[in-house]
Amino acid sequence: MNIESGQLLFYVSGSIAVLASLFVVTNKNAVHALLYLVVSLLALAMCFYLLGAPFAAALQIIVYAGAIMVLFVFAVMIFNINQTDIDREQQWLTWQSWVGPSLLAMILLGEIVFVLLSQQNWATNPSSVTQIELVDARAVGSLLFGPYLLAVEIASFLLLAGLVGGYHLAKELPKKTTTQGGSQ
Amino acid sequence: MSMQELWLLLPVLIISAGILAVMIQASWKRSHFIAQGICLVTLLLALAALIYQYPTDVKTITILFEYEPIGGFFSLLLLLVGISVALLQGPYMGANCKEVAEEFYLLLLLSCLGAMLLVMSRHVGSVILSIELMSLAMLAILAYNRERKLALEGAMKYLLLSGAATSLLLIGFALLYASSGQMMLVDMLQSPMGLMAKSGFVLVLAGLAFKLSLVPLHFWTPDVYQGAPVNSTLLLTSLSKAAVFALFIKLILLVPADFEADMIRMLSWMAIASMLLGNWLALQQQSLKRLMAYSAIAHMGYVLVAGVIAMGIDHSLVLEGVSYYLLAYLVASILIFAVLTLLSRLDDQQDVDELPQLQGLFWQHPWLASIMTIAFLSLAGMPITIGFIGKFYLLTLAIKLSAWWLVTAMLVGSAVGLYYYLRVIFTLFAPAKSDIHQASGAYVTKIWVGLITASLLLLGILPGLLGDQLRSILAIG
Amino acid sequence: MTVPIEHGFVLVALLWAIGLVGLLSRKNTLFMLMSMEIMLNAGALAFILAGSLWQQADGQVIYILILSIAAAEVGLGLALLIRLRQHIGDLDIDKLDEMKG
Amino acid sequence: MVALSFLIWLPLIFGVFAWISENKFKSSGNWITLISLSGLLIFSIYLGINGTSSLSWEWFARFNIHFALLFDGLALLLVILTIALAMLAVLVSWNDIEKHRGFFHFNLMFSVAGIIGVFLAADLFLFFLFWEVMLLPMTALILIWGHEGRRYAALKFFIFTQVSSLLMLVAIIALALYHQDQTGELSFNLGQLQQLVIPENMQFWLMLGFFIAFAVKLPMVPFHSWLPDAHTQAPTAGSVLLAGILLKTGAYGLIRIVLPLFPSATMEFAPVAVTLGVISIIYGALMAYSQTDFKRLVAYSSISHMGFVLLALFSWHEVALQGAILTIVAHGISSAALFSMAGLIQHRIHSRELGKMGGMWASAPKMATVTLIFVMAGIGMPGMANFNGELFTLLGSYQQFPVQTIVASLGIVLSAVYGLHLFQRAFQGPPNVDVVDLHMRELVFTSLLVVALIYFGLQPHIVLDLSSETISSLMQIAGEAHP
Repeated sequence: MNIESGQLLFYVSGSIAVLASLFVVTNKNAVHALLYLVVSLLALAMCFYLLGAPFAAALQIIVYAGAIMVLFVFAVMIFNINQTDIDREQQWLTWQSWVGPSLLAMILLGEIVFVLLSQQNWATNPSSVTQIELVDARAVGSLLFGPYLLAVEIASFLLLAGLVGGYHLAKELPKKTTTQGGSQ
Repeated sequence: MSMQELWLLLPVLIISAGILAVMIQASWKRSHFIAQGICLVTLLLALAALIYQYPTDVKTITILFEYEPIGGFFSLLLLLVGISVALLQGPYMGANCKEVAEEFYLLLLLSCLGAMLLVMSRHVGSVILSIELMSLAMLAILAYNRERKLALEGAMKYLLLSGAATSLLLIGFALLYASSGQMMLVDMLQSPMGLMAKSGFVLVLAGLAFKLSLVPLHFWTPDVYQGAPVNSTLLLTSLSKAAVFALFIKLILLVPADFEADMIRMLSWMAIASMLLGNWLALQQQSLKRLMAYSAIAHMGYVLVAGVIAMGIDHSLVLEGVSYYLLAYLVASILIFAVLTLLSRLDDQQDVDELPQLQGLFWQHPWLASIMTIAFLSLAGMPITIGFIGKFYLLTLAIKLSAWWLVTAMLVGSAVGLYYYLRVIFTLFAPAKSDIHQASGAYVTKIWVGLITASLLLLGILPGLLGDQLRSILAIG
Repeated sequence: MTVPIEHGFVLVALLWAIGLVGLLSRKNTLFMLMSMEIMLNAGALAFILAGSLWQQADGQVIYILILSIAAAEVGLGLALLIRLRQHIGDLDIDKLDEMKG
Repeated sequence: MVALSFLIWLPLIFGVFAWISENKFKSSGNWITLISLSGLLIFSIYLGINGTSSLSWEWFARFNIHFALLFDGLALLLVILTIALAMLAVLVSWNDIEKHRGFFHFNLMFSVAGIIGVFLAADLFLFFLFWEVMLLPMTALILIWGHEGRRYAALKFFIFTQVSSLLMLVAIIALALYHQDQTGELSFNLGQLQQLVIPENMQFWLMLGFFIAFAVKLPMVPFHSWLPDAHTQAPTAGSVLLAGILLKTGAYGLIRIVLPLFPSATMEFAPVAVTLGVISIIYGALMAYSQTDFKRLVAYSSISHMGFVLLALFSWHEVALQGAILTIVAHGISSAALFSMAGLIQHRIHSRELGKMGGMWASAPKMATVTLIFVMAGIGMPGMANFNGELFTLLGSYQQFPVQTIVASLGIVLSAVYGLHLFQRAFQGPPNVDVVDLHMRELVFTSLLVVALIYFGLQPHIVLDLSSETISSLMQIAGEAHP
């Protein structure tokens, strides 16, 4: 692979990720925003691949851009967001509501970029340029089910917590309710 | 992973088995009583296992966990909280509650599991997993009553903001990893730190400070506390705070020498701001949950004082002080929320929470009101309660280090705190209003609450019982 | 291929900041949830970057763990959303906000 | 000596007993408290006869804190005063308390236990513990059984004393840590701490921490504002305990801790403290004169009288110190007596306003006579206990601070003015109200008080004998500080 083109590809897909994320945040329509989010995730998957993590890239596409986004899509379908929602959101999206958070984020961003680009960043690894080499699925797998075995178990408990919690919250309320909660 | 390592994980394994047992039970026959029983037996067995194999030195379990005396002590506290919440949930749900019960115990066990694992963590992977396991399970508990809008809302806020905090934690750890090439906390922080690693460390602390609701990352606390069902608030204010603080102090103690001065400055300001702001904002609250939220902010500020001092001097007294203070804080919180829980019902739209609802409680339920009074006095740091001994430890530490700014902030905070704690106590003793508070509770729950109250007083009157042993329990030099 | 690690972290920072802006400025809870996803993703990218810097698989392992965290959070978040939607009728966080700050 | 600790446990146990019993049998609490208090009185005198006794148990080894008690002459004197006034408090509120009587007795006994603890403690940690603990039941007494403004008064009382005592806690810890610096061992023991040589600058700050806590309790003028509220709003029994004993814990703290531990700092600080004392005397007297509320008037007079104690203590003169202790005892009795008269009157006419009294001599001559005697004692008539105290104080402090002492003696003149003013408004003039005169129970305890006031007035040497040891050791310390 040509070194120059690889680097170029990274910047391009990185920019796509940033742009798509910007669209997610500024979009009025939930479905459109979701699509942009998928694009952003895919662009990041590309970055992962270029950084020598093909396994993570694949997972990003399958699990993140695939499974998790499908969840979102289902949710949007359930909510059935209509035109009034979009109109109202439009009202909110005036420039005033953006100034504060954007300014805040800009300051943070400025600080981080300053830190990143200033000198003496890396104490142990002075060469701040990385020579990308492939870390393949086999390496990840043997690590995951070697020293990280317990972490996998905990992750399963974590998903169990998500499952039980999600199930409990989302399932129908018991029928015999006499006073309707929320009252609006 | 050897058998030896598995054996050390026994308490955690017991809880995992308990989780499976509750799941199987719920799929076989739904019963509140059985689920609660399994949950309690699990926690008690875990407690017994922990005490039985209480660690006397540091033992590692794969690269992810370690088993050490201080962590053991914190685990004891966490189990104590878990047992209290499990016991209180029975009366809180009452006999014919619309809400199903089993999931609560499942989630409770899951979040206890997360908390205990967090205390044992020594690796980035285990830290982020267990902290999320604890928070997410707790999140579902916070919104457990799906009919309460405020609860759902508070949980949503917590989810979004704690997601943001988690991302901070992740980026911080990634920066540390990028600069050191190490994932183990000790190696990570003890390799030389560049600017990048330092900012990473600050991000990590910020992520944790959010969970501890330290100023300026405290803003979510009152809403989430107020919205959640009162028994869940108890879990949030005790379990997550204690477990996260265990990690926090572990990280603080690993700060390299050249970074110490900056960290001390930063954390001192956080501590001072938390103590003053927390106490100040608590002044005008009518809702006890909000009051406890602000008071939690303030108390985390007090504990942070010990953390700051821990960096200043390498002294065993610090760890003893932190442990004693946290114990005191947990015990008092458990009792206050226990009383509120016993007066409230999960089925209702709202808990008994506002001050006027508690007016004259002493004349109707002298025991409950006395327990609450004692607990508030302990939070205020009055002698003959455990809270005073905790405060005594911290003051001794701060004076020893001549940290007069911290001492002043502690004094001012305590003075302000005194006012609003006293306001609550006075309300309890005011002439009773006509409406009778319902109170209930199985004998087991009552006995447990009584035991905790007794230990609060006992450890306050005879502080030596624990204080003299703490050094050897924590196995410090 | 060589990518200066700083540039990678600039990307992380950009994504994180965008997510934060979205989280703070949007009123619709669904969008806030998406913003949170972007922030978590930035965290995941950071670990991949660091992993590739050291040529270790650990970064990717952590990535997988983060993936499970994100999945669980989304699951819970959407469940909460469904419940809130039933209570309020729409997802405007301002209508939720009856508690005083 | 184990028996010593009984002085603290027994009131607590009997308090609980009275609480339970009152709930079963109405008004049995009165008898139980009264009898157990008289038992305690005899017990403490019995302990006291055998001379100084002490006790020290290991308590909190990590910080080298001991449960250490010391029972010397001064402590005996104050313990007897405490128990006697607690009995007065029970007698005066025999029928007064309508609700929650059992709990009332429990609180009363609880505060007695706390106060006795303060007088006996020989370990600063223990001292602080009792210092705080005695607040709780006293606050409860004000809060639950007090008059119309009780909530505010209780809050103010609690917060003033608590906040000031936080400073004392800091000073205590700093002192113990300094002991560790010097000797390698933490110590909270008063005796051991007295051996320390503390540098001037540090002595000053530590002294200030203690001084503020005690000055608030005393109370000294800038810190006095809790007192009129608390005394006025408290139930009669509470006022008796507050004025009679609680104020004295501040003076006791100065004698036991501040003076012996920080001799040179107190000597340097003395002009300020003495001036503040004189200001308290004059201010208290003037304020007392302008009051229309019986209890409030007596409350302000307490500020004035405790100013004498402050003046005397910081004069570092043997005679003045004797005067301070005499004043402590005398004022304890006379102010408690006046407050109980206020309570008796309020019980009858349901008001404390002087405007609503007047001419009560006609309907209640016995009450009037007794009150006149108490007022006379309060204004320092020769032959009564207060006279000795004030005389000794003025004589002693004149040697050290002549100007301040001359101003302070104005306070005596003023006290005569407000005292007679009080008596005149309440008992003379055209009859305003008809009141029932003192009946048997009231007559018994008021005449006992009269006897006590006259007895101590004629026989001050009993008090002086008991406190001589303390005073001579203080004078010895003073001599060493300024050889």
